[in-house]
Amino acid sequence: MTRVAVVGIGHSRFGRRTDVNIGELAFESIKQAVDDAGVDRNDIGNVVVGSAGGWYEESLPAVVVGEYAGLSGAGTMRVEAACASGSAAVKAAYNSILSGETEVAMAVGVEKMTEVDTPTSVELIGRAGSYTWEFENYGMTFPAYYALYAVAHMNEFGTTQEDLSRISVKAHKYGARNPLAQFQKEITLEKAMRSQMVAWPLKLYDACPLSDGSATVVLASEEAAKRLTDTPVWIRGVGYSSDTANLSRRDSYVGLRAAVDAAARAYSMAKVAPGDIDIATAHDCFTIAELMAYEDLGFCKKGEGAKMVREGETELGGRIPVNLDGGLKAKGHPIGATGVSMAVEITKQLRGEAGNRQAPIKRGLGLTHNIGGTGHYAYVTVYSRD
Amino acid sequence: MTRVAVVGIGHSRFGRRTDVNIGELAFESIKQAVDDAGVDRNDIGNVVVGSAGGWYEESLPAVVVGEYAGLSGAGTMRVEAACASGSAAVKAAYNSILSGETEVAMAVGVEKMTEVDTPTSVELIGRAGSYTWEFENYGMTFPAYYALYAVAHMNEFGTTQEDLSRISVKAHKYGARNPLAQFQKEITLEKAMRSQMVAWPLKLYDACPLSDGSATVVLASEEAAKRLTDTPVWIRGVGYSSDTANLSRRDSYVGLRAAVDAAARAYSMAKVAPGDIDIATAHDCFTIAELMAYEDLGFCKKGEGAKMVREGETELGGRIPVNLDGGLKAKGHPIGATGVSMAVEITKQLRGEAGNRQAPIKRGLGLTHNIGGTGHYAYVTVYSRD
Amino acid sequence: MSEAPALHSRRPLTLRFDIPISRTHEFWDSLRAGKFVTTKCTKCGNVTFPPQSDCPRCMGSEFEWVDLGQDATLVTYTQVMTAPASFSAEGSYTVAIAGFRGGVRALAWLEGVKAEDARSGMKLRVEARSRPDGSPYYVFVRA
Amino acid sequence: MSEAPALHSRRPLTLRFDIPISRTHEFWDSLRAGKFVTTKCTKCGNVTFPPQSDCPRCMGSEFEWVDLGQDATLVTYTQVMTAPASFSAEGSYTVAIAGFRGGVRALAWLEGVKAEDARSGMKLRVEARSRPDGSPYYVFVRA
Ligand SMILES: [Zn+2]
Ligand SMILES: [Zn+2]
Repeated sequence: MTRVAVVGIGHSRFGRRTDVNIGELAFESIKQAVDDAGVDRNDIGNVVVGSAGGWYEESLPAVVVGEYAGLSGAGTMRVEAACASGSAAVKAAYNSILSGETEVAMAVGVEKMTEVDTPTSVELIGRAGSYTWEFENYGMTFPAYYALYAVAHMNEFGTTQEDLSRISVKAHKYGARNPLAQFQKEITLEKAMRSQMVAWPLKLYDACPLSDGSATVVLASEEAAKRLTDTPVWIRGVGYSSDTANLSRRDSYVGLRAAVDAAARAYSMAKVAPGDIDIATAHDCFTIAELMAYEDLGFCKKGEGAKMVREGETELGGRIPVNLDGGLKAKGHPIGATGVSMAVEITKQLRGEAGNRQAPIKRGLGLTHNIGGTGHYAYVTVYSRD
Repeated sequence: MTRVAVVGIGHSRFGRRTDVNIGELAFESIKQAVDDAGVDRNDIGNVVVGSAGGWYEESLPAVVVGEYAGLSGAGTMRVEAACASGSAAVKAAYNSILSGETEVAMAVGVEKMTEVDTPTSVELIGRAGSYTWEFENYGMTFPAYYALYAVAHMNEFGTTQEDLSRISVKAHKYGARNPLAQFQKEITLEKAMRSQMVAWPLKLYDACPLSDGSATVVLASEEAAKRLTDTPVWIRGVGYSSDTANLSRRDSYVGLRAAVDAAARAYSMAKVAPGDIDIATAHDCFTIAELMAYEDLGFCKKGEGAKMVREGETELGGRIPVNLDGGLKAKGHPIGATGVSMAVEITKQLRGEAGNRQAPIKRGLGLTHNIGGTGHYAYVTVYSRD
Repeated sequence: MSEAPALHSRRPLTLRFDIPISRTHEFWDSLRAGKFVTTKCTKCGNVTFPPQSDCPRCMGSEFEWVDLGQDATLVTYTQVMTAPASFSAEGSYTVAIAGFRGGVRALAWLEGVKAEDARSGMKLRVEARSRPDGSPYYVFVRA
Repeated sequence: MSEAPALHSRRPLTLRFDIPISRTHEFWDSLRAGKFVTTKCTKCGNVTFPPQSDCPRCMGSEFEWVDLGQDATLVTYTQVMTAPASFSAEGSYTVAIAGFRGGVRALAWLEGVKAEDARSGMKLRVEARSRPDGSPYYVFVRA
């Protein structure tokens, strides 16, 4: 069976993009990815679009984006795995190559979250759980769901609000080095700690913003990749899992079972261990999510995430740098685009093209950790230079 | 590379299902399909859910359905290809087996369209085109989009309103033989012709209803299929294509280019010709859609669809029987379920389990033709007994 | 940043769902009578909350209603300060996940306790409430 | 059939979108001035309708505005009798796709012509209209 490589990447500026509609926004990253891959659009047999939708006007985004970018006629579909929709798109495109359907496929992640007002966005995200049992009567929000995990983690392991704020400070530190990030300014620990409470004990600076953005990868079979590029980045392990919609049914509130499962599958398929990873992106929709990711990915033991933060182990220069693109917190989190954006960042890092946020690449291995909902979906992917 | 077979099928009753929520509705077909396949749910590595959504309360249906049916922990995602979401789900599940990801995968199609009132459903469907250019100012509806095709076909080929009504009569004739159909009563040509105009020249009886329903298939690799069943039905050809969101940009209005492309790809992959097909389902969201499907699939020449109808060539006993399950018109069209429902019907037919609507199976070949939107998406799949 | 040119849609879309509860309306009926019940699979004995008319463990579809009692133990909690649009009139509210005997858990508002004053392991009681329109819901209160 | 028990949601969701038009607002500005224009790619000459600031043919992002004139020819048409919720006040309306010189087509209401009286090939003219709130749109009328 062939291997599959990332051969082209594209990434729009993330942020409040009131200057573009959904087609224009997707085009920005599609154009870059097509140019980067040096591929003829006619050779792209499958275009998978990751988008959660609801907050913008078009209900068939795959078709709208395809028309705008001159891709009508390709096989296409939209995939949704909540905030992991982008990784689901990458996986579907990857599967279409492995299955022999096409030599070259594209995954586009795109979201426009600012065409409705903020309370409506909060509402749409809050509804994405168990509507009947956790929203209709109780008005859950996304910060509130993650706050349930944060409180449990604090109670069980002594994790503090300051530990969480440090993750926010780290995100902004590297966001300042990413010209495509929504926030490109460093912040102080004090500023994070003093920000407004949104769902106790999580504050505004524990939370990623509402964002617009797009990201695209072009994937190719081994044969096509060798023809198209000298710097392929191979997809070596794909792990994914799911958990219940009702938070009340989860096994525990100190980690995400789906993430642990997905990581185990990805490591096993790639035949690597957590310690082999040179660079990772973790799904930090909230600071607590990044902290739990360290543990769920096996970067440290359960309960020791805060220690990793305090000791700077996930900073540039640390044992396993995480989210050197600013993460969802500073880079922004356009729901459907995030998973593809992670694939773009890891590809840049493994190619050595990450500029002043470049991690040292020793074993040539990168990892993306992309969570949908509050662990409703988990996608973990291992990338490799070789 | 392995082959992939349908090894289990399930199908809920279609109709106005105010007795069940989305999880309960999906469970009906999942349970049947699991039993029919005789598979352990733990062996199902991937569960793909096809659903367009918007008209029911849950925004992460794949997760909600997975929790309800005890499938949490499997890989999962939702796919959307408008009214072809079910076929996109089948294709994604099929790809996940071909790519070696899992031996057994499941595609669930499910939709609940009656939790909002009818004008709101009409609105949601009408918005699924080019929102900005064709809905916001002009209030297009789905019947209206297809009426644009009907008028062009009538003007160019002399197709009549009576020809279209005959297709409706045929749908109801076979719907009466399908205990799971929304409408199980035969109708007269006069009744169809006299029904209320919804988008001139299309009438109520040219249009499929709003429906709730679910359908499920379990797919397996060749090795697993041989272990699980004595009556595998093989997926032999998968073709898919797409077209523009703006109807104003289509090449012509007498056929769907995406359907022609998808059919060509499916036939070529399966190495069969249109005349080899024993039994087909065609996407008759409107009667004109079924008529154009005859032509787009190569069952007759372009412009001769009406002749096929008049001569009964797509009836039971005709040259190529089409929609012996009642089609979308009589069986119902729960958007995301339809493509999977078609796979279920063709499997039943090829197994010889279709009872009083059983088509004679000579070459052992069946075909599904599933359109998303007004030709925005097209999926054509060829199934085979051998 | 000044607002960029936009087409302000004149076609608002309003969605309000009628969610079928035929299979499990006994839960809401019992709640009105002050009882907190859920489903137990008659085939395998699996008790689930929320109630399900089909068993996620054995796929059986026969079940009976069991009373979960009023007593629950606080597992985790938060306080929503920024509410969604449709809860804008509710102010700030504390939300808890609490466990019942037998192990099932539920999520509901925790009335009368600020999140800062809550403690995991705290003894709670589940109580029925109704909205001004008469629709029932349930909350936790300190035992 | 009597209505089955349902949970009637008390949380309506209302969506109204602000759709960015920064890149192509000249279309709407020109329409207000009575002109029907669209984009032409300066690299490959591709003319598209609807207007696009990026070329779907060559992917170039430089374009100029070209006037499509007023004359159009009817291609196909229908009349909406059952309208969506947000058009319930509009009654019945005829919709047409018509082609301009150069080949691009547009979809719009065909004013003053019932679908039964329309004929493909009929000569039309595109005209600007505005809603009571001042927002512009365009219609076809018989030439
Ligand atoms: Zn059971
Ligand atoms: Zn061009």
